[in-house]
Amino acid sequence: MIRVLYFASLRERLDCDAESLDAAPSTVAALRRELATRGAPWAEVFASDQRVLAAVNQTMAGDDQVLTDGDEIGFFPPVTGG
Amino acid sequence: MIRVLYFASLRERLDCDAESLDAAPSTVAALRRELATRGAPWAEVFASDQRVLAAVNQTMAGDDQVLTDGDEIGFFPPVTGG
Amino acid sequence: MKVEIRVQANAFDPLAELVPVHAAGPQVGGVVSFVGLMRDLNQGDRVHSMTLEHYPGMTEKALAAIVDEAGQRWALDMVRVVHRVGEVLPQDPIVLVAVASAHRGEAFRACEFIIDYLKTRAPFWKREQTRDGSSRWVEARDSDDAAAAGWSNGAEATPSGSAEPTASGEQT
Amino acid sequence: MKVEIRVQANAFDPLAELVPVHAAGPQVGGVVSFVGLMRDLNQGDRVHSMTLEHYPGMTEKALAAIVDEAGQRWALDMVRVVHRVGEVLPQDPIVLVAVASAHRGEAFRACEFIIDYLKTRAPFWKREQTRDGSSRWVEARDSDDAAAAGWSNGAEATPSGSAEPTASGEQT
Repeated sequence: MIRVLYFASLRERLDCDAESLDAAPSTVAALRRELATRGAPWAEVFASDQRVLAAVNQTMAGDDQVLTDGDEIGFFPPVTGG
Repeated sequence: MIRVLYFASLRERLDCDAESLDAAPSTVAALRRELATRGAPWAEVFASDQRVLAAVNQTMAGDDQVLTDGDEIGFFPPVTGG
Repeated sequence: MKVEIRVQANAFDPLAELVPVHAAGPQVGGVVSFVGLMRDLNQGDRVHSMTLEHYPGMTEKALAAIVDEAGQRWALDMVRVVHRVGEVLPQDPIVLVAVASAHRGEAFRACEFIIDYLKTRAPFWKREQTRDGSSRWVEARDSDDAAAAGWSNGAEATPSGSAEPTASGEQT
Repeated sequence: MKVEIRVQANAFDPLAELVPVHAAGPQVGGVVSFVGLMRDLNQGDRVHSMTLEHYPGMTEKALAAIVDEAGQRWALDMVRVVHRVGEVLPQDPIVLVAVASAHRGEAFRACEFIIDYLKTRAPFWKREQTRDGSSRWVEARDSDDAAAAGWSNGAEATPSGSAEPTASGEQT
């Protein structure tokens, strides 16, 4: 099982702040592809031209990062703090 | 008449904080040469290899700055504030 | 290097936060601080308030990593970072970065490095409420990316990409 | 640009000085400040106290010219410079430079420019009293000249010459 969190504008567009998935896709990229198959609004949010950042276990992660059971994955737009 | 002020280590070495001179030398360089003719410690302080800064009327001035009657000239070592 | 990092919903007083940084010890020659304040104008609209969201846990971890990297690049005695979350009002302090060092150049470099990296790597997001009642997420700015990228080549000098005008009412 | 410049024999509280800079207005997005503190060590000797001499009249004029030049280079809302003269003790604040601007990059540039120029162009001189009872004038440092020279080519980026170690007990 993996835990997936959505923040800020993503959370609002997807109307979802967190969910658990039974099976962990192999990588962050695979997870993005899986989420994009859900149809609107997921397809738009996870379309390849969208800038959606990912973190794995609370550290910024690239698309090729391997996922393992128990991971926490966060998706969010570019940050605007400070 | 011109007014000449000495600051910090210069004031101490010359044992003089201010004086008035009746005739204004033509330039800052001419004033330096005139002061250097006074013998020790003046000659050493105003020797050409010493870094003595000058201000005319409270603005930093180069050696070629022309002096006129009534000017206030300050001589001092490199600054160390802040 | 003494470090304190806080992310909090309560308002903070940047001056009170500076007290321990100014008293960091007799070896400290200079303290450089940055305080980011909420501006009341964005893209021509009056901004009534702003809500800051963050990613609890990751935010603190990201800030600690940024401060740690600054401590590896420069000799620092104390670093303090405080960041508001939740609702903030115009002129409220949003962020404080304070750095104490023996030498001023290192304090300046480290302070600007931390705020530049915070703005591009720490998971905070701003949503602003304009005075006409509408609400929108603040867009990330290319100038912030440029400012952060300027540090990534290991250069000790600051990036020069952060001086262009911005239409954003968020503090800069 | 609102400017306040003070040279004073009395101690000052850098935090109190920052209050009006932080309240400079709703257009201000960032405040960058530098506080220079007296260190207690110079060239291996414990420094008991330091006496700051200045050139009354010229000092204020020089500081005004430096701040004016900063205001021409960058868009600033408020600048405050306070400098002690007379006797100061370890950990006493010697100088404060605070800059408020709409944009943080400009506030950082201006604040560092002002302190770099102050250290090479404003007529102040430090004499330090070591704990063994001797007394000496502090020597000007090449690194300060290098830092100031870095600004003279009109570059917007900061000079990188100010990070080398110093043996000086004066604040950096």
